[in-house]
Amino acid sequence: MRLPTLRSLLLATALAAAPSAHAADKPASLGLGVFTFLSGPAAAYGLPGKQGAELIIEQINAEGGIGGVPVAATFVDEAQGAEGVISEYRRLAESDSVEAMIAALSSGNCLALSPLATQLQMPTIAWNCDTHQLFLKDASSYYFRPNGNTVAEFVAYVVYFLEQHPDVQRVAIINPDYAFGHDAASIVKAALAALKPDVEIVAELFPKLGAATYQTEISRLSASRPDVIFSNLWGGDLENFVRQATPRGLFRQSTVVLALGETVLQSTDLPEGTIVGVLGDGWWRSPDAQRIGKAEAFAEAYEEKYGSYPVFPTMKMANSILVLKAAYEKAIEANGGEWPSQEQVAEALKGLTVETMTGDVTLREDNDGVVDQVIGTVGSEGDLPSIADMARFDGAALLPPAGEDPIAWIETLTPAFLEGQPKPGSYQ
Amino acid sequence: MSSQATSAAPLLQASGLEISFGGVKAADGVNLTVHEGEFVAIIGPNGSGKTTFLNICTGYLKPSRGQVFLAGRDITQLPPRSIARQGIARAFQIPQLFTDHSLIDNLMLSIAARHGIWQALSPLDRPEYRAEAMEILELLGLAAHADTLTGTLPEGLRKLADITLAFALDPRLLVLDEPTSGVSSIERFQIMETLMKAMRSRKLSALFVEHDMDVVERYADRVVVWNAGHVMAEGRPAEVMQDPRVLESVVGVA
Amino acid sequence: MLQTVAPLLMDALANAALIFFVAFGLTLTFSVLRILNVAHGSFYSIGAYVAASAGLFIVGAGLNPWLTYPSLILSAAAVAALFGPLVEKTLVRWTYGRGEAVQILMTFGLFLILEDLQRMVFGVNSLYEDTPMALLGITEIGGVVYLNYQILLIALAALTLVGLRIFIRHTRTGRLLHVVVADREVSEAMGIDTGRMFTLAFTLGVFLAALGGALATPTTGVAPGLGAETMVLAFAVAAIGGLGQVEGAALAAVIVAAARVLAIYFAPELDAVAPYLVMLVVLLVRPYGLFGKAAVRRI
Amino acid sequence: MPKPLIGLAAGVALLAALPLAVPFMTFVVTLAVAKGFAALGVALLLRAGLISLGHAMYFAIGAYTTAFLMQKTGITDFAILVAASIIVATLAGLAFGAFLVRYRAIFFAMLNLAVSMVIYALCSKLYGVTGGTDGLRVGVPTVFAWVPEKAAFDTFLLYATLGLMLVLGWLGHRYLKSPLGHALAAVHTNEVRLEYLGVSAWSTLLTAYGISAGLAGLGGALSAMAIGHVLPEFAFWTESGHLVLTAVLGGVGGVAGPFIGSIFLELVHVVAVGVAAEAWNLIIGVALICVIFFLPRGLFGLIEGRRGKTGGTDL
Amino acid sequence: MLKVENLDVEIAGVDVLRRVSFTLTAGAVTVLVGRNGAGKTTTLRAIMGLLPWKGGRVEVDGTELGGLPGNARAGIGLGYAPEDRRLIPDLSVEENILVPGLARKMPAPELKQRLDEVYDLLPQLGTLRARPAGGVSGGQGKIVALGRALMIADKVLMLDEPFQGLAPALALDYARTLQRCHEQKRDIAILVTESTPKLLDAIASDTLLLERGEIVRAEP
Repeated sequence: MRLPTLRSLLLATALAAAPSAHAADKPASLGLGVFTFLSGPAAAYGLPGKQGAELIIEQINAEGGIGGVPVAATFVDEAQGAEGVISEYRRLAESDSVEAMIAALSSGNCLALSPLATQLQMPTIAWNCDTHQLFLKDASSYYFRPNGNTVAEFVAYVVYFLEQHPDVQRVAIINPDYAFGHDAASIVKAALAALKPDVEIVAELFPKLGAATYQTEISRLSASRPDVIFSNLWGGDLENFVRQATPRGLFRQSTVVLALGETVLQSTDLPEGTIVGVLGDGWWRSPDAQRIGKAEAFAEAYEEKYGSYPVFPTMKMANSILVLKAAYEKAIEANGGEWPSQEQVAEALKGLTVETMTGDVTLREDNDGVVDQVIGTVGSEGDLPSIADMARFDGAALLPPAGEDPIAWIETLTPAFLEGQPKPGSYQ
Repeated sequence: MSSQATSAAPLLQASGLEISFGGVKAADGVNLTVHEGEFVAIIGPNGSGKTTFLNICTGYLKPSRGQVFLAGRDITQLPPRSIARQGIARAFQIPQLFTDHSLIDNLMLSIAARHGIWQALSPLDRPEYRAEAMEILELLGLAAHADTLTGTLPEGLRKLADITLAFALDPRLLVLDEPTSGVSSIERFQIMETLMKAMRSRKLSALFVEHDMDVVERYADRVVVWNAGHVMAEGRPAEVMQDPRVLESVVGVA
Repeated sequence: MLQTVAPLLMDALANAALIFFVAFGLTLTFSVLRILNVAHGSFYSIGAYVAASAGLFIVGAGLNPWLTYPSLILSAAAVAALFGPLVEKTLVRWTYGRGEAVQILMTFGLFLILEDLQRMVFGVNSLYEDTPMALLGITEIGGVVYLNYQILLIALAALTLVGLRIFIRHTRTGRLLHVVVADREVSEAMGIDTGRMFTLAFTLGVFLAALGGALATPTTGVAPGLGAETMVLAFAVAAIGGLGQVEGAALAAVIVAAARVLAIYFAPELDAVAPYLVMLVVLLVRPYGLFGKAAVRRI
Repeated sequence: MPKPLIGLAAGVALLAALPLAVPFMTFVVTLAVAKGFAALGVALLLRAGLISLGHAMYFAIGAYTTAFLMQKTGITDFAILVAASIIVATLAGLAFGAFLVRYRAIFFAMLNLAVSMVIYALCSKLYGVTGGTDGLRVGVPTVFAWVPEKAAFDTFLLYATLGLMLVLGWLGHRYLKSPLGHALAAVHTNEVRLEYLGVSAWSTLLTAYGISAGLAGLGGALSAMAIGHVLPEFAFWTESGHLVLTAVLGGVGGVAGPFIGSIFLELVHVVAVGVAAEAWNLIIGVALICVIFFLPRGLFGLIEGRRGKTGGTDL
Repeated sequence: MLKVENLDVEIAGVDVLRRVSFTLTAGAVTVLVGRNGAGKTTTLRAIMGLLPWKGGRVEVDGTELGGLPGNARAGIGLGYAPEDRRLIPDLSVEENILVPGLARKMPAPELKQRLDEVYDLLPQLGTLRARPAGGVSGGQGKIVALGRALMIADKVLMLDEPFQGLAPALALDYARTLQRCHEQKRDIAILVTESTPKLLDAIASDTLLLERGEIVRAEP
């Protein structure tokens, strides 16, 4: 049982956290509020994130912390709903026990927190929410997303499977019934319409988020005989779907694209040929990760500590904290070695480019991160989770310019767009 | 028209009422009239449809055929609340009280209902309601129990309390369903005596179902004998009680 | 024709079988105890957790995989034996004869407690154990592959319905239960140990919920939050059938399942709302459910 | 000054002063009182013996009305937003109530649940209107000609909420003591007699239902402004369960009960999050069962003592 | 046969019975009279264990009832017909009568024999046996309730207000039936609460007058 750890952490944080009223004073520790799903079906995705935060903070502290200050995290469960998340955010911010936040996992919570970050002048890093709505509505000077955006992510998937299966005619979509699922479906449909107009969408299903059984959906998908099934199901839902669909032959019948498939590589037997990938570049075994040379050690330490290898939410979380670390270091330097104020940290985050464990990330002018997309197919390689036939898509090429309507931007693409894109297997 | 022709106008008039439950006719062409100021008793064997008749007159049931008039106005299809507002108040075989309220609150609610319930911001407990309620309680000898929760009153008193609620509506016709059943023989006449006095003082008409022949003989102006969903005999108590059919089916031969 | 209808029918029945047990338990508890047990869904998820854990143990210990079958039933029985009498005697018994508000709140409190207890005991990660499903293989119907386990579930649900009907109508205990349902006090005066009957009925309800959960594990994962989801679905099914109506629950399970299947096939947007829309429509037309009767008040 | 009034004054003064000492309590207290309005609505119906397992829908309707008006019509005035939310929620309450209040007991509870689940589904489906599962953002309202900063508005919102609590609490108190309020309790104990007194149980209940929906809508509007975001979860059935729980915990015997319950719960929450975040539901569940066992009149009953026997609804 | 000693019962904090004592003997009919609210029904319900006692003891043939659960009364031979009949409406008349036998787990032959005995005593039931109990009239229902009580009344038969709500003719009929029971079952004690004692004059052996929860007069 992991819960006592959480409790002791909370207590430790409460005791250790010192007020940072005078930004110039170096605090005893750098308090960090970390928001993720710790319970409910979404915890299957949120918990690896939390563990990633624990491990990377442990490693940062072992190397002397950030600017000589150890980091102490307070974890908040997003499963309590927006209202609870917001009151926790405010409580942490206004109680002066934290200086920065890593929040949040769910898009709804990110949308709710971003104006709050500005209001409370709290540098906040969205570690996972990918919704393209986030920075469309209003700009926030304290809210940053150094990772994926749904547009880049799902356009990349469409490009990948079109290149791998050029004669695709029938496509089915099964996504969770909430904004993330619907957004992804509209992006996929728009991209298909632009890149391969003769493709027919034969089924479009949106099972309830957290649904336990997908049997009817599987029958329906099976009956509509699609060439490709696209899905951005995730967490417990994805695991459920894979385990129910595999014995019923769905993976033999069609090519299945699981946008968040990397997270279940270790827990389920995904049939070979299934297209999987990570949202962003957070694949710890990618060539770039190996080139940078930190991810593998991190993964081994992670396996040692938690009994399984990291999944991409783990890497996203760790990378987010590394981005924050870089921002603090930049701000300290800019501040002449003095501990920075929260305003200075936010300033440092603007336009920052950081080399994370898996690649480069650049925060562009609207605070959205430009990140490459790594996609491949399920491979077989010993005991380690593996992805073959990889392609790495340039994040900047797949992202609509800041402030532009993403769907309208996708509609401007043409089949010729495919030619300039990396091919499956090109990333080695 | 009954043998006892009265000069008073008919207050309640039921004509040709029919209703059946699962094939059994509980009312089969019933005609019955109550005149202004009259006390009419209904007697009859169990299950002959007496309570059903009261239920039709007060709107709880709708007859499949026939009509009920109150002072010439057709009330057949009206719900109980409209009929109550037209001037028929009812007391029940099983007392129907607001058991979580004190007796006086019960009565004040009844009085408030008469004045119009749509008062959301002025209190129920106001002097004029309280005075009127106490007056009724004193009339029926319940003043000592004014502050008792009606749920905790003993059965006999609850019966009486139920009647006071009907009283407080200041009706033209009071309908009573077995006012003395469940009341011990020791108290029966006492209660009826109080009741009759109160009714006379308010010039009420009454229609009541009763099993106790002594009570009927003493207090009813007219008796209607019920049998298997129709009126078998009707008239002055002393006459009706001599009818051999009535003797056999209702009163019983010792 | 058959090609297209067969999968629809098969999906509807398989779906119905999954919700049948838990809805049936809810309605049974209500019919005897007159209590709407809000914690009923928790017993479903606890049954699922215990069954999945037991299955994982059997597989992990290298025992005969067919042992997972009896373990499904035994898990449900164990949950019922532990929680049924305990909860009935300590909490539920206290609410008899009090208002619905107390009953609903008491069981809502229990629901909150059980949700956290499950999280503490079983953790927050999903549990999967699909050995029983894997043992049975697959069948193709109308061009769609189905699991034989799904077909087994349909048969089990039908068998349970018939079995419980016989129990209620034709056994001594069943008849006495009927009397207890109609009039508690008279039952007591006639010599029926009503306390025992209540415990029995409640435990049977818990068993059915836990069994529903246990039988679902071979095809679905168990994760926190399952109880709350199942609860509303069971509510809807029980209400559509008429609270306390055993056959009603069975028919309602099929109707709700069919509505969801039709939604998924023809109007996916309506999938999540389907059970509630059916419930609203049914209750508007028949306020007390398909098989329910209004209580007529004698005055 | 009678004793209960002194207690009331002390309680409100404490609530007003608390945020001065602990700044983040501004939000906690505002939210607690806002939810108290919704719980009061639920408590009104509980007096009539009706338990609504769907009242969170009116809370959500109020919240969405505020969010929608701000985002789609540009209306930002606090008073207009609050009034509009109350009106929309009340109208919705009257529309659904017209058929819901025909039912009693479990059936009432379940039908409310069903309607609220449909509303919940609509909130997450109607992207154009509700923003889907991402919900809608609520900006900082204006107050007449004043365009406040968020922090200043939060302070204003707290005192406005407390003021509304006093005004509506007083009106609610008058309502419960009035003939119409007593008729509500009378529906619970004897509907047949009420009808035979010439009072329509349906209209009595519908009035109460409309009021309770309006109160929930007000709570939703205030919460939306405090939180700054509205989500479909506001309408989920467990939220409705929590509203009932809040009402019962506080006590439905008087107007103060639901507010006491709500403030108590929020405070326990603040403490529990630091000490035993993972056992939050468990703590509330145990507290609820203890209240049912030992304090049938709720926390309010504890304060109230044994005063006022009649008309008080024990659960 | 049945001995009540100093029975005290309290309902919602109010003393309803105060030191009630009396004895029932086999073959005798005891009538308990009194005003409403005097405690007649309460006495029967307390003996049947449907209400808790505050003090006192009740013995049946030397068996103390105090420690036994309510449902054990029927098992030791107390038959009880409540005032409002309380039949199970959707069971047939015969099924209703059989209920106490089933509860006592009587073997089939004994059930049959006792049922025949009840039909002998109450021939009115013969024609009703297959009718649903919900469909019989009030007067008939009283007879069914009597039959149901007789099914297990090996020692004591207790009838609460049997004439209540019966039209006079039916009441007379019921009184005659009761007399027949009394004559044929001399080995059981009968206790009747009644507000119209004249109907029972013919068979009453003892009359107890209950006032405000106390027995104020007992006359043989």
